Amino acid sequence: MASTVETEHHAPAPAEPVRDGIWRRPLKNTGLVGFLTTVDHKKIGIGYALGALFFLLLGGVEALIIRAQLMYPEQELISARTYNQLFTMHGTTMIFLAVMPLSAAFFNYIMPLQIGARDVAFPRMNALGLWCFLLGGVLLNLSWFFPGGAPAIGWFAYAPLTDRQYSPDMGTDFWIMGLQILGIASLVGAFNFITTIVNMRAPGLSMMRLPLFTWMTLITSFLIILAFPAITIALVELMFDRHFGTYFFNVEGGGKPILWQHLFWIFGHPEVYILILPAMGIISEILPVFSRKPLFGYPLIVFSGAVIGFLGFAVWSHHMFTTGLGVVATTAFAFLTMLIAIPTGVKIFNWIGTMWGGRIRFTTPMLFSVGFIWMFMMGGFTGIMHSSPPVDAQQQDTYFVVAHFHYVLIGGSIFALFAGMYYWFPKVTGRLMDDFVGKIVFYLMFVGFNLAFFPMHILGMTGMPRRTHTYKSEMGWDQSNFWSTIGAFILGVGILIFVIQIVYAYYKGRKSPKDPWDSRTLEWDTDSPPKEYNFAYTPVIHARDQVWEDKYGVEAKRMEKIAPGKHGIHMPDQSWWPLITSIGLFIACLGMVFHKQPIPLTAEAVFGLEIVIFGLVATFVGMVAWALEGPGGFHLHPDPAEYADATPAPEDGHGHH
Amino acid sequence: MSSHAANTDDPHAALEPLKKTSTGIENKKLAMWAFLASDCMFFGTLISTHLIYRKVYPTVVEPTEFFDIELTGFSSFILLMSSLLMALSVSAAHKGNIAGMRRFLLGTIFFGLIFLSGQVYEFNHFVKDAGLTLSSSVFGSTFYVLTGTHGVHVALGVLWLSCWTACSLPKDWAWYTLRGGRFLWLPIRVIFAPMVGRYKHENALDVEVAGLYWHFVDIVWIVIFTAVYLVEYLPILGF
Amino acid sequence: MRLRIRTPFLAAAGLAAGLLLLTVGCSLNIEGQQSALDPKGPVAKNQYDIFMLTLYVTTFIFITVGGALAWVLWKFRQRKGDDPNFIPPQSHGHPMLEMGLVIASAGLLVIIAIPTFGGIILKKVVPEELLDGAIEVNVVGFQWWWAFEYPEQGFYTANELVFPAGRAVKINLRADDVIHSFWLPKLAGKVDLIPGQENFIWIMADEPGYFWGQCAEFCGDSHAYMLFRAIALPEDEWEEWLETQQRDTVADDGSFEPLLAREDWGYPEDKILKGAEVFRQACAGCHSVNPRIQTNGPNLAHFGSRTSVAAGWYENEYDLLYRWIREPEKVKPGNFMYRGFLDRDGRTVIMPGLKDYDLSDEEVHAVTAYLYTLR
Amino acid sequence: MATTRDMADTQQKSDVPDYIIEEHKKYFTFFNLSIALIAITGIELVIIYVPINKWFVFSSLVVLSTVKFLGVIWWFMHLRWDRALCTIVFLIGLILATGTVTALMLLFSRDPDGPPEIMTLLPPFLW
Repeated sequence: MASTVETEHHAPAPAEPVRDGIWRRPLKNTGLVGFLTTVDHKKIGIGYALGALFFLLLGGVEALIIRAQLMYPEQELISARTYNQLFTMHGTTMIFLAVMPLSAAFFNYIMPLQIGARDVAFPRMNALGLWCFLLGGVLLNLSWFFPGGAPAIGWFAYAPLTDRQYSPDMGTDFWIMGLQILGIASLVGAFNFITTIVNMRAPGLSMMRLPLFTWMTLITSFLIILAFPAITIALVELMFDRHFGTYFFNVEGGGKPILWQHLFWIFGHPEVYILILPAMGIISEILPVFSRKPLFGYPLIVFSGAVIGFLGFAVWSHHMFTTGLGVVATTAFAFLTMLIAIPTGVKIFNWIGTMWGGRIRFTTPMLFSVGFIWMFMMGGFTGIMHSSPPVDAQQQDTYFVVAHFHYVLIGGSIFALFAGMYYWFPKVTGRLMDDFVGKIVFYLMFVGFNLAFFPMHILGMTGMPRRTHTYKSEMGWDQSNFWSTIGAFILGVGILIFVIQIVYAYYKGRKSPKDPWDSRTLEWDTDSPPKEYNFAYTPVIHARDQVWEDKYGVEAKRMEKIAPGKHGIHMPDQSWWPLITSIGLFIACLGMVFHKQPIPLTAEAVFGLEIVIFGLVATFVGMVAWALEGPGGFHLHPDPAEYADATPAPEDGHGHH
Repeated sequence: MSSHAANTDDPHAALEPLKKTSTGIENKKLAMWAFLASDCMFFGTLISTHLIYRKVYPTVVEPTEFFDIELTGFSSFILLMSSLLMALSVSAAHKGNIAGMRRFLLGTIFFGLIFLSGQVYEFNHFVKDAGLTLSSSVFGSTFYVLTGTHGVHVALGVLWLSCWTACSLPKDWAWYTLRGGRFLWLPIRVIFAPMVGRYKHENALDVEVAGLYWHFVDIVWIVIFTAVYLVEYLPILGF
Repeated sequence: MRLRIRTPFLAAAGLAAGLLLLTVGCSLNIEGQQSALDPKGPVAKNQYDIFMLTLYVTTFIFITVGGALAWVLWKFRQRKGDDPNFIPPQSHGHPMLEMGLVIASAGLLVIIAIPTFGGIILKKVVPEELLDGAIEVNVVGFQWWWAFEYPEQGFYTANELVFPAGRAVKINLRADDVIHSFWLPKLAGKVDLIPGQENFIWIMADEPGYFWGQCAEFCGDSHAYMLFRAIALPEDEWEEWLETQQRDTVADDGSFEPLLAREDWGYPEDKILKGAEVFRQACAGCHSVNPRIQTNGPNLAHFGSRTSVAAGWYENEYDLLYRWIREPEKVKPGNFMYRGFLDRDGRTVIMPGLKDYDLSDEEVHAVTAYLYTLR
Repeated sequence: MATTRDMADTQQKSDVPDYIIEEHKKYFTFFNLSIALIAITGIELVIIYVPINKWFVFSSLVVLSTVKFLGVIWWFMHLRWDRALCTIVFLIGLILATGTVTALMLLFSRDPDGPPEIMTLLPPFLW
């Protein structure tokens, strides 16, 4: 019997896509259906980017309302509750819906190109990640429209404020379940990226030849798979506390609220590196290109990235120096935290070393990158300051900390992500963004950012606590707050111009050649924008900065190209099931939010777990259908002109998939 | 290197194209190991929650009064045996012995179900006789959520392996050979009927990956068995 | 016609100068009510010193590393007329230099680490020489006010911490509902008040003084309004204060009539007596006026001698106090004085609030005046 | 494992591929392993009732469970035969999880108001 099965399997691959599974597989790869069923890492990357930019603007508007409220003392622009909701949603949105997905957009779009892969290892899982991210964002923001409104618990959601007794409304449940879906999105993405980077590198592309951005993608993915379980479990425990009467964090039953802080920061601290390491990767790509020099001390930068990631799991309690930890624990966590300054410093030294002796061109991506180094350095210094618990005792939960992490996350992550967007925009769209407008955006953002956040150092040291919706004039904080608000609006104008510019450039920008910056890494060797199959040939890598070597290096280090075999290039099929599975999860999570809650429009009906079960069944059906459908696949035959200089494929080989 | 890959008489060779990755490890297997690394943190967090509360409140409940260590020991035995069958099943799958693989898979599922029944019985006993519920004490909260999460893992594993068992049935498998009430079999048929006859030798990898998951659930139980059950019998310990 | 920024450095320098000026302008204000840069006690002083040390160290790094960065950007920039195809030497790294910088930065961290350890211990442990004469206070955080208990004397007060200058105050911190954080920036860095756990902090004021403090951990709707005041008194005034605080302020016959001599009431007698009646009906359920009893609202014995109301948000003036009682929901959204206490499910009311009493303007005036007779 | 070798030696038919022989060898490994695992479980069940030093019993439990754990991942889960990278990936998670559990256990004390036990070894001013 086995042999019968075998011969069936080895039937020649059909030229047409396989129409298998419960539903017919979608074939149309344009329009709405094409987008909803796509498994192409590039389209998924663009989906992530658009979603993330939308949420960046949303979170930005929330921030501007916050700053407007704080512009003058004792203002009553918004209520205390609204303010608390705004800062909760601002933090959650920026971390989970803006910076992480924007990084994920680069992981998706750029990383497979950098390693010469046709797609990621599990294309449909990749689509699932995108849909979970978008639906998670929707779920979180749906809370605004239900009684009680958005959560007002802070992005850290310290128990027991999240207990039903203190936050009876559904907002907290929206927050819990929204984060669970977003966690799934991050996790499936991370498993996918790890497998892709480790397993799907082009021939010759050894780990120590990987572009730095790909390395940071790998380390970030490991951080995600190891950090997110902690928050997942903490959220499950909190959900049980709120819905099923357990006592994990409830003092009356013997629960310890401090446990929530530990579990949260076991996740939360690596999360900080999840936000910053991709940015460091982007910077490490851009600096060499515009200095026309290779990265200085590549092995050490890779190694320090790994060390930062590893140490990130050993320092979580430095967020809790004021919670009454013992002297030994405090000291240990303080010294471990200080250690992190060393690998971080290494990176800065090496970035300067990269530019040293180079030929620096100040294009927009380069300006953002240099701005990143300055701002990140500032954020690092304040980080060193509150790694010392006595200093932190004054700074914890004040605007000093707000200044610190905005220097790291805006001056750091956002600046780097903007650098990345300016840098890779020509690759993604085939069009250039205007350099002059780009510089205006940079200077507006740079000035606005510093004006908004530098005074916060002083506010913090002069005693202004975070998360307060107003303050008294006697405190002497009026002036700094005023200027800070002005700065925030300048920063907002900068970002607005950026959005206009990116839309304009998409339609009207100048056409870009495939390598407009004279770059160094593999993604610049394919078309702009890349074809569906990324590379018409299989690249065989012989050097770290392969594209640079091709242009300026010695003959021995030139890239070899292998033409596709006679079957053409194998491509995965599109699928509805990732979308359906994620909708099932969405329904299940929504059902958990509605559990035993009076829902508008259903005045009398109160749901138990019916909706959750329905959603889980839908998820299960989606997964089974997904598995039965199989990866499918079809073959494309690129125009031979695209691989004119390639050597023919060996007859029996499948080529590099 | 893969000149014999085209030799279709050799079922082992059918797996060769899957191994054409940079590391020689199949994508699915690597992703599963990464998932298991991640799952270590899941259960690590749950187990720490339980142990922390046991340590902080060592005398609030006396679990040994209602624990039935013989039953739990038997459950451990069952899971270990199921792991053996799973390993044999993967081995059979790699040899291309589909019938053998299916037999061992059925055995694994059977043992998994026994384990689950044991857990249901145990929970029932704790709730009814010992009055231990989710909200009776923080011990109840941590105990049920920890062992319950493990139980859900086992149940998902049973479901997963059932799918592969159904897939491994021959295409001409006659459902009427299964005796039983129509209503019992109907949902099972609806779910599993589309899978019948789909197993191909290249799916040996999928069975192996499902097996990795199953073994992991087993080793989590090894830890839970010691950390949650056995140490309770050492009264002087507060860890 | 396109404008081109040819001299990014000039622009950057101008920017830097402008920001610097603005920064200097803003930082002139370091002596605010809650400034940690203006320490008045040994703990805050120690923390300030370590902060300044980290500031010096990081400024040193900023000047050296930042200087190197600025120099590199200036020196190696592509100038007008440079050959655009110039390829600089492709150097890949310099391991010895990199290791040297790693070791140097580790050395700088050691400079910070040593006093850090001393600071950690100082915050936790009252130095031996200060133990003599130290007093003890228990602080309990509530949404959104503070209860202060003087266990050695056995009385309670609220929202104003009074202690003798020049003596250490050992403070035990507990919370009743959610997490709060006790912070008196001029005297010591913060320590959290966490339900189900007791924390410790000690403070000392070198000189008599009046200090502002604030809750520093987000604790719900009115977190921003959870302030308090701390008053360090000279020794003789402290003794006097202690004695006053332990006196009863109202008659113990249940009439809530003030014990203060009638000629000192300062308001018409019938107004005060009416106020006492309103207080008995609407307020006494939560507010104790007996200094030895703590109920679930702030203790109001000797309220008349306090300097602030509404947990330090308002100065203790008639109009502000009137407003606080008249429309508490507007002054502090979500407060329990207005909406009452809820059960664990967050829905059932177990103790009514002012919204259920519907006091008239006249009654509020009466109770406001009455409160000033509690001295 | 004489049996295994005997079987391999007596394989006369040249058309039996190597991987079949490999899988046959694994059968014996798996059986032996499962017997060992059950034996260890039995020992664990008995040892908790033996009236000897409880810390010794506790340490034995930890060691025995670790042996079981490693046995399953090493043989049942094929790490023995797979590439080292699988082991490395899993160990990253396992080590971090173990470290986190340990650190958490040290951070929480049995007495809610007291120091963690490990700190009782240190001078009191450090608590």
